[in-house]
Amino acid sequence: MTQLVWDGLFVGSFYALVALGYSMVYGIIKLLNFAHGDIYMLGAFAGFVVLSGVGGVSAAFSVVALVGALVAAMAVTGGLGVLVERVAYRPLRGSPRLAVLITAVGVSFTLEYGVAATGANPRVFPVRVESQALQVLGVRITVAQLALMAIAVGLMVALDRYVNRTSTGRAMRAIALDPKGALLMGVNVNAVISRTFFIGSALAGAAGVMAGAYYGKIEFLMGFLIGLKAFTAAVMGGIGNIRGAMLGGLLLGLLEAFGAHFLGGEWRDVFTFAVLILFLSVKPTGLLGERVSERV
Amino acid sequence: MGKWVGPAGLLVAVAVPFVDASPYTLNVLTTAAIFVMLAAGLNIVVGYCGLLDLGYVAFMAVGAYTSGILSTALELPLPLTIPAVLVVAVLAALVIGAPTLRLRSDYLAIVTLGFGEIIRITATNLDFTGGPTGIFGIPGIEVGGPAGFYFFCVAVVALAVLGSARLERSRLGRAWMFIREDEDAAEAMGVNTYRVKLLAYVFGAVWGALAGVLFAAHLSAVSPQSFVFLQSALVLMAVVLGGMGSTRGVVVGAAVISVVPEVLRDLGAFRYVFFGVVLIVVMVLRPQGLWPVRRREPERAEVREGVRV
Amino acid sequence: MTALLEVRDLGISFGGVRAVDGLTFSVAHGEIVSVIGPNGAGKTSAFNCVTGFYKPTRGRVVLDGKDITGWSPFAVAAAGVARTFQNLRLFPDLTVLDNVRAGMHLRGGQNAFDALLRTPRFKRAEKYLTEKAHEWLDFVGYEGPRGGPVRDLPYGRQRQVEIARALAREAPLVLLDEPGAGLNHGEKAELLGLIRRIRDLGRTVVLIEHDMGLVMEVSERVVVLDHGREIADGTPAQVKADPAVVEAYLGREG
Amino acid sequence: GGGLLGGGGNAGGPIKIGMAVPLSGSSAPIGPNMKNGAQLAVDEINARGGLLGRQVELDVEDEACDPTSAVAAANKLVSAGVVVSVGGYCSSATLPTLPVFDKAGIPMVIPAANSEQLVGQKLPTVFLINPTGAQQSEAAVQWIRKRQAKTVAVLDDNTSYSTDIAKRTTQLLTDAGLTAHSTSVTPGESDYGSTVTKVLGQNPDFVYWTGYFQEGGLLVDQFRRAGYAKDFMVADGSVDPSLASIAGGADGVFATMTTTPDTIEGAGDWITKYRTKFNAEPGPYSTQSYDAVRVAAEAIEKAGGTDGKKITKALEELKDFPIFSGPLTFSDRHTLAKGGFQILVVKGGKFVLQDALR
Amino acid sequence: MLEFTDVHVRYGHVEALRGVSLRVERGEIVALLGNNGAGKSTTLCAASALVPVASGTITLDGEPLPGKPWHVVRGGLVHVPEGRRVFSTLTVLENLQLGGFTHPDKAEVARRVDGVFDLLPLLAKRRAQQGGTLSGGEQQLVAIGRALVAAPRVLMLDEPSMGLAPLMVAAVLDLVRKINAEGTTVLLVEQNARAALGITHRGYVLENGVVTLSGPASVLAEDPRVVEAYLGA
Ligand SMILES: Nc1ncnc2c1ncn2[C@@H]1O[C@H](COP(=O)(O)OP(=O)(O)OP(=O)(O)O)[C@@H](O)[C@H]1O
Ligand SMILES: Nc1ncnc2c1ncn2[C@@H]1O[C@H](COP(=O)(O)OP(=O)(O)OP(=O)(O)O)[C@@H](O)[C@H]1O
Ligand SMILES: [Mg+2]
Ligand SMILES: [Mg+2]
Repeated sequence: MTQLVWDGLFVGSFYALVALGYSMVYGIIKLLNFAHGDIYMLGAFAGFVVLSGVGGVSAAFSVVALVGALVAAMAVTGGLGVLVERVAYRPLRGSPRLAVLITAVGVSFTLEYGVAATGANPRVFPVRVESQALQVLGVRITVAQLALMAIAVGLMVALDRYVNRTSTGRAMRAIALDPKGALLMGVNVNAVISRTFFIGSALAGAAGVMAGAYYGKIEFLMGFLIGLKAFTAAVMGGIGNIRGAMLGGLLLGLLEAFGAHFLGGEWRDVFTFAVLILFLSVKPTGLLGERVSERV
Repeated sequence: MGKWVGPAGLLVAVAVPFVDASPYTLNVLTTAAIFVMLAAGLNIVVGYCGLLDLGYVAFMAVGAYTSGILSTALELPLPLTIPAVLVVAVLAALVIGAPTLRLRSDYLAIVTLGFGEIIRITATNLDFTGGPTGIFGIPGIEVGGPAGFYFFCVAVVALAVLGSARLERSRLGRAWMFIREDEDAAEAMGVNTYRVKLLAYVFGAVWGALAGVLFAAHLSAVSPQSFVFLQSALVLMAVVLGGMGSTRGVVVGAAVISVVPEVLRDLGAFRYVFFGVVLIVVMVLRPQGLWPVRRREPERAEVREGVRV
Repeated sequence: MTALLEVRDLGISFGGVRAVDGLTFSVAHGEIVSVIGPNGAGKTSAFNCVTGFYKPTRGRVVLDGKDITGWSPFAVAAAGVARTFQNLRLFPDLTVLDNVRAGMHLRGGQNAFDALLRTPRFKRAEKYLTEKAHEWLDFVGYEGPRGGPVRDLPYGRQRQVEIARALAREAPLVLLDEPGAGLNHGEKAELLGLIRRIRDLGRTVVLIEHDMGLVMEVSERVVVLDHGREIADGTPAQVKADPAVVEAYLGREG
Repeated sequence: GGGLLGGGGNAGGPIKIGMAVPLSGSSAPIGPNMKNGAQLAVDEINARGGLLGRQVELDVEDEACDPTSAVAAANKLVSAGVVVSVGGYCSSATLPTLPVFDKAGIPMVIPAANSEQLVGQKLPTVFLINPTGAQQSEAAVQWIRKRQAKTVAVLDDNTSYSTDIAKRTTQLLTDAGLTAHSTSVTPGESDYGSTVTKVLGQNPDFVYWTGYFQEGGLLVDQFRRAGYAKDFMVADGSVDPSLASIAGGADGVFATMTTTPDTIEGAGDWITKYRTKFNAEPGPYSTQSYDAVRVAAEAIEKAGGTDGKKITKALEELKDFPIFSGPLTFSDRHTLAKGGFQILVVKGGKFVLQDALR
Repeated sequence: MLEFTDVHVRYGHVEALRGVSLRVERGEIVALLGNNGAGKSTTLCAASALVPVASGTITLDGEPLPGKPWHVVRGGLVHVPEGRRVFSTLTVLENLQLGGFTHPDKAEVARRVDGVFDLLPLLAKRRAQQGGTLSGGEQQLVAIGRALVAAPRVLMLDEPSMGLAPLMVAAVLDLVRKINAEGTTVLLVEQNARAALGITHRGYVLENGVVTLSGPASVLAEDPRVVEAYLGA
């Protein structure tokens, strides 16, 4: 039982990390960023390329190599996120908000099948995190899991502070509400949106490398499902709410673990979505969603 | 020009087989026609009423499975299953809509996505839906071979498109648009927004379910693979690509979304890279959609030759 | 004379803020009543309680003898209340005509089958709606384009369209929230005439307004709110002389 | 092609063999394996001078494991004038293509899809050269009992191929008086931790995975990490060298598998040829696709022409035609008369023969 | 210091400004009057780069204004728009803080925010309330307060008195006069012409996208055309 909770939280922290970027972007330009999961995938492949370039590494060196790959992949995916926004999303600013959905799917196809063109077979990460298992309160926890969780939580906390405590964060929320109003405050809307994409994509990239290093296998469609889940988590947490996205990710991980355990894997997603729907019909703004405050 | 756009489009659709009637062409055309119907149905929900539905294929699945199961289990001819399909579709719309339509747009999106997945997974897990393999050996609608079936589809789809266009220009259609534009103001006008939204769902569901029947007849098989999330996303893309709320646009959008990947087939592994690029380029060039609505009506002067009251 | 609208001991609060706090007043058939008060006094909130956009936490709203407290906005609308909004709430992408037709939504005259089959009934209903929409636009003195989206109109015209839309509802009670905001002097004079003509149609008008010139000129009775409560109720002259009103609202040299 | 008013037709030229396989979507990695296997056979035939004096041409279309795409692909092949179809991987996508080929009178030699329902439709033109789930589950149960397991966990990925084997295996195990638990996972994910926890809670001494190698590799790894050290077996869809590399080592993992070049004496040659030609390792269903082309070619040769009816008849009359899984003779139901399943085991990252189950 | 020369602005085929020329000198308050749809708001939007100028020039201190709104704001020109544009789910405090977005010194911004709360006690009471739930007048005050936090060299106000109670109108116009006295140049669009001309130095009247009248406030206030259309007898 407690093992189940841990399993759920561990997967959930990946969802949360990807959901954060999703939520930021969704919050600010109301974009269902279908390509976000693919950025995660690209992060994993970037890490793969870096590590393969380094060649075989000794066990002692592997942590250093992994951190290096993590940073490199974050830079690559962050940059890519900015590029994608520039090319495919910015020209559609001010068009119906769903218009961007199309280019997002376009980007998603391009990224997925661009990678698939280099070979559709899964790749195996050259460096794996293998580690000691500990028994804590009857729960199997590995050091690697702890380390990954710590990195994830660290990134999330840093982001939370950034968005809620800095003027850039305030500007992000202002753009989400009224871009024209934000312009009048002297906010360089383009720059702030670019920054949002950089951060969100870098986080997804980090998650991608971490997944590659932990699970070992990466492939060109690995971003699809997690992208969908990140969206779910982001909404569950309350749209555009950073802490909500984190909570949503963890909760989703837990729900899945419990669903799989009690109802069987085949009914897991039915259970998860059913809970989500019930939950939203009771609390229509998600876990931490801001209350609807349009007044007449 | 407005008046003859519809007939002209219909004429083109009917004429193509006289140029090329290979099984492949007919198949692509039939698939496209069914896709147009789906898009027209989703356009009611998303385009007219502004409800973001990410699980629309659920309704198509409901239609396809209902007719597939009934026609194979009871050995009924497919058209006779339609009354049952309508009943089930309306029920599905009510079940899905009733608890969720009080949600605002983005939350509604995730809930509909969830329902879409629930329906697909349930169909995968249950026995009477044929599990992951689905239902197969469904009798087609025998109206003179593949070409005949294509013409039949075109006729049905044309009616569906005409119907949705007529709904748009009616009291109900306007109520949908009031809700899309400003829900509070619509309420103040006496629009029972909840009921009217539910009606949008019901109409969307009926269109989708009927498209599902055509789909089942066309493929002779129904399986969960056909109702994955990507499919919902593609229908939504057709609506947006064409121009939300614009009937003509949506027809064009659906044709593009279903035909372009086929045209690109010969590019092999690269076809989705190209499809992706095409989507980006088209949308960047025409952000409002291929054929957006231009909401204009004649000024009074144009109607009454300047007579003032 | 019986009261058309009766508000008794109405109250609503938001997280401790009592926006409306025990408000009681009534409006008789065929009256023009102004509601005035400082910013944040609770005027709009009171309108929102009456029209169902807020659920009052206490008190009753009675329309023509019928208790409509807590009804949904659309039900209140159907019961015979039309309103405009302080921050314009038009349907920006729809045409001017469609906006006015929205006011006539409850008129019916057709159903989905009529629409699908384009029955004569449907055509008749549509023709009627269009004509009526033009008439109402004429009535409010609207002189801009009617077939294009309302989004492109300047503010003052949009106000006119909103009023036309409310009138098209043909409801006995019309609530106007700051109809004069953003209008210049000349336009306010036209508004004044319009409000009188509305009353002459047999409607009852309640308006929230900050322009004292307009209020004094047009109203038969003025209700003054402060802190969610009524602090004065009387003819314009009485109210203007009321020291409490001067203190809270008008200012000494006002 | 011609319109409804005109006529179309094609005669002479190369003999076209069609193949619809997944080249996009989640099963995309499988497509190239099958395509290459088939191409190898075609090239061999052409090198020998072709069929009936004509060259053979392979026409491959993407079916994306999606019924709509598959039907489009099938129609495209029909329109291109193929005389035999040698494709078919996902059962649910292959099923709706059967009537398309059948109506056009084109026989199908299906190399990979193996749902019983493919032949359950009793179309005369459908032939399976891949053993069905029934045969595989029998082999699995035979081995499980040999290992004297008591409690067996059967895992599938909720696709028709996988659930078919899982359901049959569970049934057979229960009938044999063993305890069998079955559960599904969602393919395409990375973390199956909660499934592993659940399964370990049932204290199995044997785990059987009936899905593909991608998830298979992850499951082997995650079971190991969770401390499971007993028997683990995978079905034929997981027999791929990648299984071991994904798992980070899978030595000792069993597999139910038909005969493959790896396990056949003297087939090393074939593997080398494949490798040099495509610069890749043969993968799942490479051999079956290779064989499908050869079987089709044999039938065309025997039929002495490209007439569908004659080819069908020739297929039915094939006797002990040598293919990788053993001499081929079709049963009345157009399936392999004999399953020919064996048990392999991973050693040093490679699948080697463990038990021929004879 | 702010100068428009022959400015044209088009919305599609509607020509909203048809050659507007006007000047605001350093330290002045200048009023811009005109009917609905005359182009007053468009004039302000052109300066703050919210709408593109089709032809003509707008200069600040003799330099052409930059083409991006955020550069304009950094250049010291701030525009309080029509319709308030309060950020609805941000609190009053956060809304005010955003006013100081371009100011690098956080402490200074905090000081200015406190200053605004002192000036507008009505807002101080609502410090933590979401902007969208404020009453109309309260929102108007937030919009003005934000501009005060920005502390611009030139301030453009679009109908600041809209929706304000008489006492509040007086207070806000007082405020405008005060910040002007402290050195801020003001361009004021106002429908409440009487009140506006009361505090301004000069004024312009805009009709159908062109300036038709201009002069010192006291002269305009006497002009029969202005009296009839904008002031009333
Ligand atoms: N949804 C809400 N949440 C929190 N506070 C609210 C809400 N609605 C109104 N208020 C508060 O209630 C008070 C009354 O607001 P209301 O809009 O009724 O004022 P008003 O009299 O219309 O003022 P104005 O003349 O400025 O429009 C205000 O202080 C406002 O901040
Ligand atoms: N987005 C737009 N699209 C088309 N036309 C527009 C747009 N915005 C403004 N206009 C037109 O430009 C003209 C000038 O509008 P503007 O808003 O500048 O007037 P204004 O003087 O501020 O009026 P008001 O007193 O009503 O605010 C009007 O005729 C208006 O219809
Ligand atoms: Mg108000
Ligand atoms: Mg203006």
